[in-house]
Amino acid sequence: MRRVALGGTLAIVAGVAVLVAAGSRTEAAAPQQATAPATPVAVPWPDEGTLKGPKQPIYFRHDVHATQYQIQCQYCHYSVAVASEPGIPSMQTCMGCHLVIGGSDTTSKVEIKKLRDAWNAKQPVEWVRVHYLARHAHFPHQRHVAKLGPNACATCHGEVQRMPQVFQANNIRNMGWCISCHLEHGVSRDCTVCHY
Amino acid sequence: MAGGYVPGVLGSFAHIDAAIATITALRAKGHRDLTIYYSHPNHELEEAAGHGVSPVRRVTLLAGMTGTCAAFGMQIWMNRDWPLVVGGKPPIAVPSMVVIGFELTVLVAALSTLAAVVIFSLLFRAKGRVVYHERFSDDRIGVFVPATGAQAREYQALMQANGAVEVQHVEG
Amino acid sequence: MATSIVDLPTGHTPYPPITQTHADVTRDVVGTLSPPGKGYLALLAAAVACFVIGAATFLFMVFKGLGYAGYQPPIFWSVFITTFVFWVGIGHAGTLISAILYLFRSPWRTAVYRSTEAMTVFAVMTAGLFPIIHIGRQWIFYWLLPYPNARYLWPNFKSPLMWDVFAIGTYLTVSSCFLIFGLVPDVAAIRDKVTGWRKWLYTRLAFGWQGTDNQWRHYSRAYLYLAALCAPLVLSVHSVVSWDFASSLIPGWHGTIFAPYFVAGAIYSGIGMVLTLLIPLRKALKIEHMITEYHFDNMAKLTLLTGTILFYAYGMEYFVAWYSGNTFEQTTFWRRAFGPEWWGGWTMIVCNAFVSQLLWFRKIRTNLTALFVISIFINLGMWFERWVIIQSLSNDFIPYAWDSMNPTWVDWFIFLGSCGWFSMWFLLFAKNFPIVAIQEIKEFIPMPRKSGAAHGGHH
Amino acid sequence: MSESPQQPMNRRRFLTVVGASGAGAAVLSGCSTEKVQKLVPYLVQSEDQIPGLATYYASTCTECAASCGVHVRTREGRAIKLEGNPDNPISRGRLCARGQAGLQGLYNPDRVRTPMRKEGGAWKAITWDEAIKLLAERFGAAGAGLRIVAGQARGTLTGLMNRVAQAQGGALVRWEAFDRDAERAANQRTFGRGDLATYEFGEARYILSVGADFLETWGSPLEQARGFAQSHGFRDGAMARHVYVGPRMNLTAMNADEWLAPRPGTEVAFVLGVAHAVVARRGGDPRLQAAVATFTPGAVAQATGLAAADIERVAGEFAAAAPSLAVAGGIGAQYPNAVELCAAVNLLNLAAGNIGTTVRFGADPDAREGYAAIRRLQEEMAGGAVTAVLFHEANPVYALPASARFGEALAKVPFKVSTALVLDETAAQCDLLIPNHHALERWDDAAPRAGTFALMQPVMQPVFTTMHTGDVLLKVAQAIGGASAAAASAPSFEALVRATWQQLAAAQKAGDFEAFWRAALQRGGHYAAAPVQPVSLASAQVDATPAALGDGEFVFTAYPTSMLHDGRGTNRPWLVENADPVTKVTWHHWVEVSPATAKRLDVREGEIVRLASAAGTLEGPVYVFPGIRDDVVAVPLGWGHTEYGRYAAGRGANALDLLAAPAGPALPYVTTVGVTKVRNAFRALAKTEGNPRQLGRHIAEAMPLEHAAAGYTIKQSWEKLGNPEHEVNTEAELQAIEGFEEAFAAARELGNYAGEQPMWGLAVDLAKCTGCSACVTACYAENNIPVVGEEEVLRGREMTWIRIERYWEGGTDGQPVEGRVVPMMCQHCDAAPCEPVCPVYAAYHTPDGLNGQVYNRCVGTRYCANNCPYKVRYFNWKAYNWQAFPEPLDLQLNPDVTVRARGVMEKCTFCVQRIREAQHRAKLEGRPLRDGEFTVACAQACPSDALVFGDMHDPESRVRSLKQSPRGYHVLELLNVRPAVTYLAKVNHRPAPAAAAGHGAEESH
Repeated sequence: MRRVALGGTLAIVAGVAVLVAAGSRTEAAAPQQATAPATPVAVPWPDEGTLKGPKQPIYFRHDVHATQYQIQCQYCHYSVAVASEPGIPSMQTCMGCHLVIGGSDTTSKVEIKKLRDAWNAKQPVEWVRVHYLARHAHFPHQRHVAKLGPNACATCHGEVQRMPQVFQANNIRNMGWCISCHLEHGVSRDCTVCHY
Repeated sequence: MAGGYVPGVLGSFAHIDAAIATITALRAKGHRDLTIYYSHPNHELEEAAGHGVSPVRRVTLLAGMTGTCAAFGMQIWMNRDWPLVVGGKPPIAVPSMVVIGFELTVLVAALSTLAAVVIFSLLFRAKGRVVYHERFSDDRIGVFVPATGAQAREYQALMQANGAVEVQHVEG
Repeated sequence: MATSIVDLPTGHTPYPPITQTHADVTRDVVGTLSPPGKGYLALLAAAVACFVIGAATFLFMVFKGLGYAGYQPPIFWSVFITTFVFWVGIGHAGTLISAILYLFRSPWRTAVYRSTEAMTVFAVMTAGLFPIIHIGRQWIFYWLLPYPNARYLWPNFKSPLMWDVFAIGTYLTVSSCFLIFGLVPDVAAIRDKVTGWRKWLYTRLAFGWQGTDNQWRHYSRAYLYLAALCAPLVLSVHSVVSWDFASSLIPGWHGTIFAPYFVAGAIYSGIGMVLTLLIPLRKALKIEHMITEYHFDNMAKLTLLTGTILFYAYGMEYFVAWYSGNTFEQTTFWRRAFGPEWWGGWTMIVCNAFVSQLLWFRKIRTNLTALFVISIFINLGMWFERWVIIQSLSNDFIPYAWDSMNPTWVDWFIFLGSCGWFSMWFLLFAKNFPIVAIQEIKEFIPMPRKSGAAHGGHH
Repeated sequence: MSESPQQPMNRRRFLTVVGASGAGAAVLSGCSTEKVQKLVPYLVQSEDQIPGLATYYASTCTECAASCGVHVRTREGRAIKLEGNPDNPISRGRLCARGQAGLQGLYNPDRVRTPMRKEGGAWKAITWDEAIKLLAERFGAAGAGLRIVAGQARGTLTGLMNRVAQAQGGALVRWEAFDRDAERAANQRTFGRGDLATYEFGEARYILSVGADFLETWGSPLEQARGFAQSHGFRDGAMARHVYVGPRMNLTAMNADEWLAPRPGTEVAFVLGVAHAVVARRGGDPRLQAAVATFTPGAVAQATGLAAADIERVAGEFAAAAPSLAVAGGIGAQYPNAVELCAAVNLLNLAAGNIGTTVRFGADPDAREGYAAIRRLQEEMAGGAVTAVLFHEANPVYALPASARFGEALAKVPFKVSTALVLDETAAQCDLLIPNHHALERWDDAAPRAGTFALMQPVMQPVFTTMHTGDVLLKVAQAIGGASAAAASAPSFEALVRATWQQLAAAQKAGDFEAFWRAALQRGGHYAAAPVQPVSLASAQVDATPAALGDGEFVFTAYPTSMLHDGRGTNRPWLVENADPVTKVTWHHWVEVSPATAKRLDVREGEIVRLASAAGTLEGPVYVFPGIRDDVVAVPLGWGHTEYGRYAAGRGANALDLLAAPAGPALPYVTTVGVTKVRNAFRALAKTEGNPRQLGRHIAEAMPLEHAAAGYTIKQSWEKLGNPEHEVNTEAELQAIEGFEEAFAAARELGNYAGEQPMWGLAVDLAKCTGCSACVTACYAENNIPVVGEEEVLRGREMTWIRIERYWEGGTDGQPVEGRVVPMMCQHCDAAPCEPVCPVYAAYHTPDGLNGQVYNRCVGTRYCANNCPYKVRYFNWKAYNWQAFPEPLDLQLNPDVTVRARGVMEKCTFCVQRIREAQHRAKLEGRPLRDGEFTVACAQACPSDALVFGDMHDPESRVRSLKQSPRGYHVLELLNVRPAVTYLAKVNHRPAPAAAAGHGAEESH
């Protein structure tokens, strides 16, 4: 009889234990790295929609620009170190190179032509936005770059320089993603640091 | 009577003293495996059946204590996990935990008590299927004693002697 | 087989004679489950209709915004919380009668406790809806539960509202367990009487109950402990609800008297609702001989007691306001009595404090018509008590922000819906489950003996 | 309106211009799921626009004639906030409510989006080429019949208009509602010069205002408010005394130490009475002495109905004070004899020796006639002499009394053009609309006064396909050719402006023009000292006979409010919902009657009365108002638009309808009326006020000057005034207070709370605060606060994070009525009652001492709001975020602040977004935050510098020193909630009326 009572109690204790243990960081997703091809040429060319991430009006290849031609992120995303917004390159910036660079092969020629046409038509290209937070979360890029260094982009964006087409490598819209990193670096996770 | 029942004798009584007399007699013969049916709690019958106090009470107590600990544990741990100051109170403010402590105590205790009843009722009942009669939930008292052969016939006689309204001999 | 008067333990009021056999009891109670008549169906239809109206209104509000209800800052709570407290209060009589009176071995509870307990559960079910109805973003109400989430956030256990979540949750769970637990042997009894689909249904609901000595042994113990656990719950739940108000600093809310005052009020309103329901019910179900004047007399006494406590509490509130010399309290109570909303305050005082005093007279206590009318007043009065308490918000610390309450159709339709929801469940219960506890009534009827000597083995 | 061929600036095209991801701001709110978002790059990156960082441009406010300098805060190419320009001598970095609301003129959803032509009574969108072609024909043909009506515009554009008009033989008519014609005429008479003086309120030790609402609409309100705060705000033991004389208590009077209400129209006698005392003391020009000789206190008392003692006292004090200042000429007290009144005040200032010290001439180069001119135009039009007319920033059809019959006369003009941004009453009668750029979209300049040259530059792409009126005129002139072409030849108006400034540069002896120009652009203009010109008495002639007002039972005065001005503010939701500072009414006009009169007429608040004058009738809901004479009724101006957009049209009635428009230098705003109650008619007033009395709760504290000077604390002063002792704490309470300190310290050691943290706090000096409500509008603009509309205000649901509470003191049993104001915003309590009751930690305390409100966590239990003793939490009862910002108003939204969703609680955050921005900047520059490096929106706007924000842990900070002032107190201190906001008690010249302590219920209502 005692044994039975004990058994019953143990069952309950177990239940409670689960409840408490449940609090432990089950969802603290570790930053998964972008699984992008190692070399730029290894991808379908042009994109037949087989790639991850939204299809862009122009098949702009971060891997070609950032890896093959070694262009720094901040060359185009010029305000990332000074402002909360990273900024996207003006058409002028694109044309700065592509006035002269017309593309190596037919497909790239096609894509670059799209750009030039847009420029001549004075119609900016409407890129599909890949990374964005809810409006109630404020993410000051400059502070993060200042703390983690200029090559910190990959921490959240994944290895964009290896992506033929940009996709969301990490679930940055999950608050847990931010918090786990803030805990890691021992920086404040006070609510009004981001939410106001 | 379909098979599969525990063989024995089932007596159905309209009078409580008759039932009790039978039970006492059978217990005197060393039977601890009687099954007694009655439609509502009745102390005389409970005494006659001669059980000790139900172990449910221990479960209730332990479960209650567990509930209290769980409640305080949960609150303290969660308050430490992400400490936020409200109204200038310290994150871990014990007085504010009392209410939830109490509520969880009751909740866990109550639910475990129910669970215990189910478990025990299953644990300590006679092995096998014991024959039952619908009037036991109405106004009859049933006494079943597992027995076979001669013994069964003897008990049959005993019950009739004690004034059973109806006696039924169940073969295996 | 006729038996004479039961001999009760000394010190108890004599129990009216039951000239019935166990078989009669079973038969009568099963009789209440006979197929419903037109009247019943009409009532049920009405209840469902009200509920549908309320539900529709609620959906409208969810999509269009709380603003369509009559909120008027600084009154940030209004009819919804009023009604919430109203129903929680009603959900007290049941457990009081079934648990506390059980522990006190008060004999008159047996006939009425099943129905009151059912009422309790349904009232709490109704009340439980309102915290969800009244919040601004109903679709994330579950954020109030301490569940592990992607944000690593936990709720604030210092908030009285969290206490509420746990108190109401526990109360609902435990009281429904208590109800179901008590039902099991009765359901078994019915199972053995009926046929067809009901047989099938009640067989499942009886959980294999046979009433063996072993089952009874654990059952009666467990029932005792459940009762013991429920007893403090009755007192705690409404205390916690009262702390939703008392732990704030609004003048008119911030009072130490609140917990006892609320509990008394809750029981008062609970019994009030019991009377409102039982008086017609016993006629409809033809169980007058089981629920007799004797029971109503006792319930009326309980009403008188709690009503008098309320009387005292009201007086004390005003006294403290005056005696404290606190200008905020004084202004609030002054306006409660003579302000623009004086009528609310007076309705509450008349219906609760004064009307209940009529019950000093036995004539009134045993006159069911009178009791019924009084019970209506009680329900009204207790709803207004909560209304008046909420109204303390309308004139708190900053005079510049003062405003008055002003409900709209949304408030009223949702209130109506809650009544429909409650009645719906109660009606369904009354027709499908024994509204009187068979096994406990039987306890009062001594088993027949060969010797014939009526030797009741009770207590 | 149909779409224009040049397709107006819709959101999409707007983005293509401004680009950048932040654009569109935080319109998506709370936890709404977001659709596919587009990133639209700039075509060409403008070097001064960095996404995520605000860019400031200097410009000039055009909301009233004062022409304050402003800084325009832009984000991603959108102007999102107007702030004062610190370099500008007029605004000195502050900005009033009307100025702030300029943005809602820019983004007003009712703006005329394209040029339009009326064909068969219907408006049809046309192209600019068509419009200019049409203008050229008709103006060319107009010849001498051409009139250009220009409002406040002054500077290059006025010059251009003048030339264009005259080239045709036509004329430029300059008229501005509330133009100070009476003063001009009086100055002409007294000093022989028709320009306006400027007044140094900051230096005056005694201010006597006769009907001049210098804190609201008269003159240069912002500048005057600053000056008033300087002299009248309590500073090192002294403060000036301010007496207001007029029939009703307006905001200016409410801030006076004494309000005198002589019989309406007899103010002249009163002023001369004061002058009499001054002359008696100081002598002066014999003509002067002769003019005032007969005005002994007795005689004046006879004439004005004031007590001789009061007159003698005031006169004596005025004479004793040096320098003193007397001003007159406010619209609310503009009687038929307004000129006499202003002349009398001139004499008084002359006698008191204020001319040249507090009253300075030579600052206003711009002598002109206003009312007379527009009246002449009306006659010419009625006579058919006008063949074409252009209205620029002028709306005479609305702003002149109906009895002036301007509209009917206008109908006779064959070709009528308006440059109005929003279709107003005058534009509605026109044949052609050529919408001008908004001031923030265009090049322009102004010369508000000698020495101050204000510049306007486009800070963003035009929101709609509008065109600069200057450019239009240039094009038209060229198209006409001949004299016109010669008179107005420039490639563009911008070039014209530059040309003007080249001359200016030359005149200012600036060497390099480019440098001069760049400096001007950066500083918003060129600011040089203007020499004070000496003036001498030309004539001391004054006629003191009381104004003939008419034979109605009540004197009626129509007065402008600080929000709506002459009605041009009524299409700005921020101004319409920002409660009138005195009456606290929003969204509708009202009829002010005194309590006694209300009793006599048997009317209660909200009941409708009909006012009937010789000129017309007007109905309106009664507002019972202790600040008005029993024989006077008053109605605010600015309501009763028939056009002018969704917010203004059809709201209330126009008080001008009761006025006559007689010949004369100035339009009188006072007449007499009969008042009758309209049976069974009622209209609830959307007041933001619950109970007008503070019931002795020590919310808005005041102390006598002597006590303040002696350095008493509030409590000491309170007891010195013979009141029962202030709240005393018992032993237990004191222990609890100590205990709190420890608990709070302990609490701060966990997690984010450990270590050194700033502690943000705010100090509010009630001795300076005038209740002007500029802070309220600033808060609306900064924090994306929605305007909820009349119905919601009636339910008390306005969202004003900061509100100005106005409490009446006295007014009963012979005590003078005193209005006290107290700005009420979230107090960010250390022991905040709102925090512990939130079940989800949406309200909690941040490490830097803020009372954080996390919108996206809020589930909306609203317990926090219930438990807030200050009632400063506001709930989104409906989807205000969708209702309140019709396109393109949403372009104004501050991208740094979440727009709150339906069902969440919100409140003052101490502009946490500004705090964080400053912290980011400091961190990047690797330095600590400096005190005063940034401030909160309300403090930044406050014209009288009554609010000071800063870090209370910083021993050097200004806020900390202010908090230690003996006048400092916390509202509802007895609750021990530890507010971070400290109020500094108002200082009175007379002992404060003993506020009824204890049981105050009978006072309530």
